[in-house]
Amino acid sequence: MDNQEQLRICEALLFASDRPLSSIALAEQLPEGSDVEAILLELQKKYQDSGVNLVEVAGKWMFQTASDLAFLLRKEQEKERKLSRAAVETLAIIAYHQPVTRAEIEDIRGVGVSKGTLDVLMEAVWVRPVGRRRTPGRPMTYGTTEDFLVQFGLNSVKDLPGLAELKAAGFLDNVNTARLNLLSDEEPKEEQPDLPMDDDESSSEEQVIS
Amino acid sequence: MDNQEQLRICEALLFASDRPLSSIALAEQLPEGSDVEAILLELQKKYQDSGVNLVEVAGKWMFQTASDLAFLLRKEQEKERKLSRAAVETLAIIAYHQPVTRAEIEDIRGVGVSKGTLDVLMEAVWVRPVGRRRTPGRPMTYGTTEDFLVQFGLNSVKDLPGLAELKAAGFLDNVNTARLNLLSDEEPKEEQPDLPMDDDESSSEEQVIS
Amino acid sequence: MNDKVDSDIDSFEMPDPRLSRGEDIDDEERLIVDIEGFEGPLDVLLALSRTQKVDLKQISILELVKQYLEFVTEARALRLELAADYLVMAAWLAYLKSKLLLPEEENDDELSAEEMAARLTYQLERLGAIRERAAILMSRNQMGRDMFARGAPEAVIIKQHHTYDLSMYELLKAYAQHKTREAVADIRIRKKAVFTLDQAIERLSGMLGLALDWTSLEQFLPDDLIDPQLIKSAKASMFSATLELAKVGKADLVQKQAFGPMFIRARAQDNKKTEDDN
Repeated sequence: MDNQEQLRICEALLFASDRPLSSIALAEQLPEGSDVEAILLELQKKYQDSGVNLVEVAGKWMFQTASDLAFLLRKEQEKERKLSRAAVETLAIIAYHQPVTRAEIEDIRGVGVSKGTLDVLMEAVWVRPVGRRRTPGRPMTYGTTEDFLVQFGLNSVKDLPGLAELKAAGFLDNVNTARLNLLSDEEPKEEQPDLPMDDDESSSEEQVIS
Repeated sequence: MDNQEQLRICEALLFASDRPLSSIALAEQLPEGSDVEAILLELQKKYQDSGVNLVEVAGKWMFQTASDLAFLLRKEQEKERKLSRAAVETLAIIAYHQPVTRAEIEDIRGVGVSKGTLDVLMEAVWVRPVGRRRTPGRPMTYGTTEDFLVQFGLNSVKDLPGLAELKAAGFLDNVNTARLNLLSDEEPKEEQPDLPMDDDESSSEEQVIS
Repeated sequence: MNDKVDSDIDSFEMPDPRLSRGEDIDDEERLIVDIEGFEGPLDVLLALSRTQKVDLKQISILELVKQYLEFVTEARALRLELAADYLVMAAWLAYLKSKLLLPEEENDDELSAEEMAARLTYQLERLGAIRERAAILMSRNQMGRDMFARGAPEAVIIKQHHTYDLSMYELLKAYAQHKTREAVADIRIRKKAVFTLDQAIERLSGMLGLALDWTSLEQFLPDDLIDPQLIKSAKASMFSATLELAKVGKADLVQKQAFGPMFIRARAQDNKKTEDDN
């Protein structure tokens, strides 16, 4: 294995590693007697004017963005957060049952829906208020957004798999087949269309969002 | 900003990311009028003999370790997803025939799609529902994801190995699960586009939530 | 296509590794293939057709039919559990075979034997072709196995990701789990309409004092029952109750004929035992 090849291997290992690597760890991947230190210095030189530099931190080596390009990096390490189970389920219910009021979500889930759960979903711009139910108190109804469709690569919420399809795809494994009839998709509600958010009575008829 | 600086910025952005980046996204970080494509090609050339290469996958760009080092790196982190034969075959059918319904997959394989096949592929984020066929029952169709392309180093599904031969041999013709006589001169049914909901006439019912 | 890929495909396709190595298995043994290794009749047919060592386009359908029928016969002789679709395929192939052997009849409604055979060949070829592609696909360099992305990605402003990370799979899983829970929560076992033995004994004991002469069992039945299920249950329990009371010496029973009405009366303390059980 020539020197160039050893350099390439170190380069690949350092690139793919999720933590800084010691020269000893790198040496283990190279033929015996390889001069790892020399290879690392050569690699460092190769990258010195690049957008990425090879740096030595606490005796270990790693690639990192050149310091003069730090402006490209996000200031605070904003890690993607995981949604809570309740939030995912609420999102799923809104997606399948929209437009749906908070009380209806609670009814479907069998547990209360905290304000925080809906807030999180709205903050993620996956859920938004879509109108008001024509029932006493005119409760607000929720639906999914364009961002939701983009996130899941859907053309429309109608593209979400139905229960039979979920079952066929193996999602409903634990459900006894005999009980599948209980799992029929919800019947569309025979109900007056929701009021649009602007409460404009005259135009409300055409604004059915199903 | 000179050309070298633009190259460094692209280099830093691509190197820092573990996902492919589109040239449009890269262009947003460069001065207006920058020739991103030219920069990317220059960058690709710069790295062509390195242990890390700039590759075009899923229509986007990303750095990854050189494929000729696979043998050496594999022992470093070996975590191959072990897919069942049925899952592998189903994945191939979805990849080559997409968008494809479950019934069509079953027709090609001659057996039912067992549970834990589609959901395993969906869990791996290689496969996703892509829409509904405009045929009775409006069956759900499946297609592959960007992750699939990245996984197998493909720029697009058009680059699937042996796609042209399959097509030439007539194996990608409409899989019509209802049609018995494949040899009759009957015109292959004009494949209706999978339902993109927005062009539907019955707008109030089909309205895409936006 | 090189040999390596070829053998990849073979080992991918062949449930019995010996089949891929060729014919060093004698005919008889070759048929005793582990049925578990196959995924349905088409799978078996494809494996069998491979043993003909010719291009699938040129396989002898008659030979294939013969092999398949032998395979099924063998499997049944070994009492291997064959799913119904294997037998359906066997019947279809037997029909195809007879059609192929008999002179062609003019019949527009039905497929000709050649057309049927061609369709089968097409299906086998198509499955064979997709398997080849599957093997080639899996033997490609794969991300995370053969090549690697940046191991320690840095957050760059270019990533316009959502604050929250959620996949389609997770969304569907959540809905499915909700539905599963809902199904479980919905199980309601209807309370069975039962007239218990204790109730019956209590009722009978109380009523026997009023009936000093032989009285038909029917008359002891509660008359306020409407639910047929409950009436049945009451009859059974009352009958058991009479046996119970007779056993402890509180009642006498008589039944004149099989399935005839049963009469009961309270036993006087000094009465001799005249129990007449059925």
